[in-house]
Amino acid sequence: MNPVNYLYLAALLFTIGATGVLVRRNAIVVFMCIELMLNACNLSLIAFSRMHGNLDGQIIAFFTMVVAAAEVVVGLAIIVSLFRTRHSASVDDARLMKL
Amino acid sequence: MSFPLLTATAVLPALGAVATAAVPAARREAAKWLALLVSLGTLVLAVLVAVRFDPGGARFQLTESYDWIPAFGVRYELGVDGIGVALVLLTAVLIPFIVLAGWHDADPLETQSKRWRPTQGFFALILMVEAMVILSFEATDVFLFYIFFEAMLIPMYFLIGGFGDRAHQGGEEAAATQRSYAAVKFLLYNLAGGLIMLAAVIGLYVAAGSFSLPDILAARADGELTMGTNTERLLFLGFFLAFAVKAPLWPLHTWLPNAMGEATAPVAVLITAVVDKVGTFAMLRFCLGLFPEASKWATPVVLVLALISIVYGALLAVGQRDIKRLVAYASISHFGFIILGVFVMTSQGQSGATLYMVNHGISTAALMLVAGFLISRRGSRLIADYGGVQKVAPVLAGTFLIGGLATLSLPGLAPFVSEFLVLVGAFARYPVVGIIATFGIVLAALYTLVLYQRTMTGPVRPEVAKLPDLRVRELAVAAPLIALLIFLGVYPQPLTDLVNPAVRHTMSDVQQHDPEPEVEAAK
Amino acid sequence: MIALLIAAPLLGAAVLLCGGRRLDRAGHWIGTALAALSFVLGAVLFAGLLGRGAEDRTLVQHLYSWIPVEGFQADVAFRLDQLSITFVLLITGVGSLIHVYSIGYMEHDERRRRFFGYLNLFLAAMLILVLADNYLLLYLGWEGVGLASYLLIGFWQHKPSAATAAKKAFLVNRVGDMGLSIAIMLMFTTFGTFAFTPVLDGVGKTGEGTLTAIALMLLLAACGKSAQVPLQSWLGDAMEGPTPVSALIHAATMVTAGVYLIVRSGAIFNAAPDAQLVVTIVGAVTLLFGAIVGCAKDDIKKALAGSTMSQIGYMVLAAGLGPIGYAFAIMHLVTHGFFKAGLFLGAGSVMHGMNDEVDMRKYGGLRTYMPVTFVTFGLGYLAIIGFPGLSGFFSKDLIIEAAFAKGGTQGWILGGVALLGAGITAFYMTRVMLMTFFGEERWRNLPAASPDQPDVEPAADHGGGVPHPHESPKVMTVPMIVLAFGSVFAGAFFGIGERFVHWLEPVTSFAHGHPPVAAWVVTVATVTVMVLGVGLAWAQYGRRPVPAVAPRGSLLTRAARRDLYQDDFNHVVLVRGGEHLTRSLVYVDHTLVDGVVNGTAAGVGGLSARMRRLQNGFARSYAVSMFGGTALLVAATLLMRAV
Amino acid sequence: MSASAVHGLWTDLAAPADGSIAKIPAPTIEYAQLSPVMIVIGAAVLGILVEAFVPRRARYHAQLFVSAVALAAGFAAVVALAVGGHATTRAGIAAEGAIAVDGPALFLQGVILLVGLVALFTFAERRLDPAAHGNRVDSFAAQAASVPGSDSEKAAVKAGFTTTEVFPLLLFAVGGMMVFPAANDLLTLFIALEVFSLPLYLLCALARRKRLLSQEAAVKYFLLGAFASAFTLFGIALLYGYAGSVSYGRIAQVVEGTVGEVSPALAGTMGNDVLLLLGAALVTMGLLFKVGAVPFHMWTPDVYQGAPTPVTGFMASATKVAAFGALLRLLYVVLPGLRWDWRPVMWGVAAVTMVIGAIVAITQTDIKRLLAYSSIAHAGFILAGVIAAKPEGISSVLFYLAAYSFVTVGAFAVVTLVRDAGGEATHLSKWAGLGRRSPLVAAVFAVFLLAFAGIPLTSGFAGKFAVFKAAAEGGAAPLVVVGVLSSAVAAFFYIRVIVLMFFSEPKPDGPTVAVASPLTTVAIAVGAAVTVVLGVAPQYFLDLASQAGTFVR
Repeated sequence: MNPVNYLYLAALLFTIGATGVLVRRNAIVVFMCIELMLNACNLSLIAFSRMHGNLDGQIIAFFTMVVAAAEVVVGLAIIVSLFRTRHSASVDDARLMKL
Repeated sequence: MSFPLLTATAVLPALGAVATAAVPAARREAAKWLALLVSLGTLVLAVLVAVRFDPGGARFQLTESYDWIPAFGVRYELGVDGIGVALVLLTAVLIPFIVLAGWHDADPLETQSKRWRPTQGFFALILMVEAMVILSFEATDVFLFYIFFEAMLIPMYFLIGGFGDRAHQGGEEAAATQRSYAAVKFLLYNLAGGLIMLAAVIGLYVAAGSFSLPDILAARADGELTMGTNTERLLFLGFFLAFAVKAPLWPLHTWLPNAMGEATAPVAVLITAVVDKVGTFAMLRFCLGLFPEASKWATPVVLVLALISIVYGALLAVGQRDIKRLVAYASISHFGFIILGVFVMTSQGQSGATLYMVNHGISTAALMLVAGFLISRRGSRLIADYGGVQKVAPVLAGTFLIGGLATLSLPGLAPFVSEFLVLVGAFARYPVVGIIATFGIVLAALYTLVLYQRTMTGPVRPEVAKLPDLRVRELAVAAPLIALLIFLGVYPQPLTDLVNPAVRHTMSDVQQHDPEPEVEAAK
Repeated sequence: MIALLIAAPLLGAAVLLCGGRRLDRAGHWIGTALAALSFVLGAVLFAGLLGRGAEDRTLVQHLYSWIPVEGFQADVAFRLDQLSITFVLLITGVGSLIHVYSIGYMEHDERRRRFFGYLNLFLAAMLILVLADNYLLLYLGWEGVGLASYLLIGFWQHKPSAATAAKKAFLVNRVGDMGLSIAIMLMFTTFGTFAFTPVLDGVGKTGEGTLTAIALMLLLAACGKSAQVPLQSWLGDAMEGPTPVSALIHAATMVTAGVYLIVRSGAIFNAAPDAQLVVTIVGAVTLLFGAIVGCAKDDIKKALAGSTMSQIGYMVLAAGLGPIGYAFAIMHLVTHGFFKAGLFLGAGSVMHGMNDEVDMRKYGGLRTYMPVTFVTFGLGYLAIIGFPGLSGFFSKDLIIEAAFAKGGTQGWILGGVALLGAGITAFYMTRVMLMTFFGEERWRNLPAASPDQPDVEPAADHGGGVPHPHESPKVMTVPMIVLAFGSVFAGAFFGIGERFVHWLEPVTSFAHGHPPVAAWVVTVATVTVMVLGVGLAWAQYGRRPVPAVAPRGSLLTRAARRDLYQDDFNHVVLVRGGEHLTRSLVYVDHTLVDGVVNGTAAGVGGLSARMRRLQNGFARSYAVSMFGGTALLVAATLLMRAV
Repeated sequence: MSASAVHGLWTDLAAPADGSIAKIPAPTIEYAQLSPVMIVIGAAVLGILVEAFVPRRARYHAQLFVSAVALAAGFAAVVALAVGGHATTRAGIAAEGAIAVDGPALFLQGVILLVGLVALFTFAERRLDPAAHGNRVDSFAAQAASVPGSDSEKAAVKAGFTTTEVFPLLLFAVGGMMVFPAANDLLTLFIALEVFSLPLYLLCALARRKRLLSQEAAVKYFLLGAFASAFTLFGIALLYGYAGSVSYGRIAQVVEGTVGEVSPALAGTMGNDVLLLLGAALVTMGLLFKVGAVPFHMWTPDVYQGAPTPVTGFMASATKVAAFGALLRLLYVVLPGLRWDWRPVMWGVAAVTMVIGAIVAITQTDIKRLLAYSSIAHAGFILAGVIAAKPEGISSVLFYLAAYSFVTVGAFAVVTLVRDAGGEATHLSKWAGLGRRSPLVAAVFAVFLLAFAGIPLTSGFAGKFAVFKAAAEGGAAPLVVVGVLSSAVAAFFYIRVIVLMFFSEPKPDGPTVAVASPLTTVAIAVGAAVTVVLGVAPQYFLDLASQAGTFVR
């Protein structure tokens, strides 16, 4: 099957993720959307790797997973601490600083 | 390599400033004396410069030149022509009087904390300004000039915003707000002008490949340097705008009345008599020197603006109710004359303009400082609050009158020489301009005499009945200035000898010749 | 030598003004001595000139180069010739006398020292004016006398009226000075110099248009200084000054500077007939104007001021006639110097004896109380009305003849005007004479302190109440007597055998005018007119008693009292208009020019405040902006490639 | 090694040699050239061990010692490399093409290390806050995990806990930042990005006072940062798809079409410019986010305000340096062939950034937010230099970064000093009359402000002049005009602060200037010294920058 289709899929996923970031309030969900975007990137990397017949893309994908995992660690830590202070995970509630 | 005299003239006050600032809070008087001493020392050095300068010699003399920032093509390059010498002298002469006149202006109030040392700051800042002004008169490297042109704003800014008249109508609170408004206005106006000039300075480097005025002049003379017409005009505008703000030219003048009104008299003198001269000086040296073609192109507009300044400033001076603001508007009118003289492109006009810078400095100093003494006595700047002072303080009134007569450029006093030269220079090339400018002398008489009449003559007002006459310190300020006015009025030759060759050079820069008298032309 | 002549009074001024209180006691003597000294010097120089041949009586002393600038030479150089020495003698002579007089007149003024300083300053400036060898230096003296007059008119500065009068005098003169400076500029652009000799010799080399322009500008200057229409308004107010000042500056010397200027520049005027015509017209108009005003004034000094104006009108008229008139102008100037100074000193003496009362309606029958004053004043009076044999007779008569001699209608008109003027002169002078020295003693039944003079001159501290007229001290009367002599004999001395004319001829050049009618006819006419004037005056003020309060009077009288509304015109048009202009400009400066600046600042601030709102604190809206930004970035990049 | 066979590691693996597993050739790693990074990262790891094993009491000093030594040693190594000519003649690509060791890289690494060192001092400051229960405390939360105001927090404070983890975090961040401008392939770029971002996210959340703000800042920064890096990654993917490689050199060749043998797949993707442009735009966007350019700037004010001030100072200076370094390398090494596409866009971005940064700053009322906006404006100025696509551009930007970073660190260090009962008094109204109370501190801060405003004789002016000059010579005169105009606007609010400090009467309940330990004092002193020196005698550093002004490829 033509790997280009995977690219389209990846683009689609990426867009979905981005939209999610823009529309969802819950910090966790927003964060998941970002993860989705990362994975979309992974998919496209792998597709390209296939097209070009070298492994670089796949290797990058592995790295990306690791990075994503690290982000989860940091991100969840922050979000949870925020949640514990505010008893809400809504990103919109956190707007003490503005203007 | 000889002794770097020019550098010394600037380094001495700079070091003096640092030393003055370092004087401990308790030893206030010491700081004052130190400042006075340093300014006098600078005067000595300046006189030395004038002596060492040979009017017949090269255009730029006592030159010093070192690499400073090769990466920018910037050299630490000093040198003076006659005009530079004259203005350096003016600065060095005036500063001691300013210091002396401001002797008590910065004494701290009892309410202020002991660690706050306004006096030291005041005098240190004045000396700082002196150093930077002198350097900007001496710099022959455009970038170097720009540096000091900009940097001097900061100490000036603190002088205006930090120190005001003691007793201010409307209370200390209102005074503070008005002061900082004036200071900010001053700074923003000049900074904006300066930044636009910065763009032009960069552009100049791109166009000419050098910052060194002598090099550029030489290159132009050899025809190696050719700027596109539009480039030259744009660059000229960039420079001219900055200078027109500094030497307030209508309609960029509105910062001056605020600044001079709010600042103490000595600082006001510092602004109008010393700092603003940098603007007119720079027009003469840089605008004409670097962009002769563009200057000629812009001449008509500039002349019109100058004329507007002359008449407009005088008329507004007539309409003022505040002594200091009146002097400020009078200065605007006078700067109109100076700029007129610079741009009519005749040797009389330009010599006149240069003399005018010097003479206006002295005359304004005389008038404004005496006015300052008066204000400090009565604690009000409003003309309406005075009347009959002449009866209680005749000496004060007399000095004030002479200052005023100098301002209306009475023959026999220095300003007359320069003003008449400017008028003749203008008339020789543009008769109409000359005639319109002549109206300025009538208006000058009007605002000066009205001021004198309202403040000094008439029945003695109860509030002023107790005013003491000039004290020794104050007389020591007023008398020499007046002597100088009279001397330069009847015997300006030392000055003209300095200036003439420099003017000849400038005229050749702009490739202009004086119009021949009709009779010779007929022959 | 010449420089010394000027240096003496200059030194005096410097010493007296800077000297401080310790000189109060001796100040006036120093001043007088130095004035006298310069008179002596002048006399010596005069003798020196007499010793020389008529043609080489021009000495030039070049002191130093004043303003040496590329293509512009102004020297401090003095020129002594017949014309200037004449003035020197007049100035220093009358000046010295008036110094002496002032010793007495200012006796009780605690600022007497400064007064003498100013007087000396004036002498110096006036000498510079008449001795200068180029127009710029002349300008220096020109403004110098202006300054001195400003200081002296406003000498009693505590009187607002005095201060205002001084300011007015200076300003009006400034307008004239504008003319002078423009004239000098024109000379510079035309001849490349403004020294007398090259300019006056170079007249031939340039067109009449330029010369006319120069001449008119000079005339403007002359009008300012010599109080000629339209710049005459200041002279009346100038009487606020102490009377010796009025005598010296505003009668004898300074006000005649305009005539000097015209005569000095004779060559230019000769080459510009149109300008000359204007000069004569100005002279004629002023002549009448002054005379009419003189008729209506009740203030004795103002009446004399009017007469001064009109007499100078004669001189200007004569000067406008060209070579046939120059010499007569100067001659009348000198004689007028004598008798008018005498008259003023007399008036001063009267006021001195009358608690400084100046209203003639409050005088009357004073001849018995102050005989010396009466006699001297009377002689001056006879001189001015041109009583045959006295100096006024000669000088004025010659001018009238010359006026007729101009020829054609112009000649008739000018001559007629001059003649008429003579009559009016006779009228108002007689009026003054009668109201002051004859008739009932109106001052006896007066309300106590004169209400219309609230602030009494410090010279008179012998209280208000009924005045006790008395003769003035010797120190005052002696100068009056000397001047009286002058006014009696000067005319005859100068006139007979045209001595004066020949004396001046090398400088001013001289041509015999040929009146359409024989000279003796003119003379007779003059005398007749004079007699008529006297008779008319006697009919009105001699026979009938003079009302102590001025009657409403005819339209003309009222107009004349108010200087023919010329002042009101100035006030309405110039002063009011100027005030409105400045006030509106102040407003404009504040709202428009400054407003633009502050407006820009405010605008940026508002913009900032609006942009701030974008920063609303919602993380997601930030994300939106990022997303949008990215979209833009991508779009732009692609677009770049597309185009 | 040749750029054609990028990443020998993986590609060799990819080729199976007739069933038998081929020997894996050991990659050649030039440890010497990588030593600066290695030292710092190593020290960071060591720091974690310290956390694990060293008793709590001694940790602070141990950590401080380790970090300081590491940063100093790292800097020494950088200097050694530079002296060894790795900045100029022997500049090359190390670690199998992953990292470039050349002038810009070393220069920026040096700057980052020094800034990190100065920042470290402000991190370690423990005298500003009043001692809690007899324990000196720094500006970081006693126990990040405990809820603000909760018992656990009180307990933690009572027990005198301190979050000494900040030091390793700082070191990691520094390490990442050092790699960022040196990264020579997109993968390394991405990794470095994350390596220095994640610690910063955490550091932002660790404020001792105003923890709500701190946490909010952290969340915003984290979410937006992650969002941005997602875009970056997608851009990387697209570029990889376009060029079939992530190596800078390779991509550049492909862009310029100077690649040797073209595989059919490559031929297919090479033709597709959309991949290239899209990828380039996205990667650039990621970097612009980090430098805080409009319209990717909106996180800056909030994060700068909420984060602990020492962290803000570190972030504001070091992050900009690293990000601009990476941006320079990307634009000058990877995309020079695309210059005509990205320059106009960058023009727009630079102009908008300068203007908006300057204008919005006018109405700010919080000193930290004010500085945030000023940093945005400065990002715009630097971009003007980046756009001048010539060596002068590079060196001018390098110089500007060096100058700017020290001013920033110093300024924020001063901010930490001005305190009242509620901790740092960052609201401008509280700064009124500071100049009367403590003239010295106010004067120093004024110097920093003047440098920001670009007044002559300060480093700010030299930098601004260098950048504008380069831009003008690069034909971006209009941008220069926009620049000077916006600096005129910017001058206004710097001046406003000065007016406030010197010309307005101090408030009775106004803040006091805490007496700092030598640490902060040194930090401020260094900042001020550099500001003045670079302003008065910039020549040496300009030379340095211009020598370092060429990228290796």
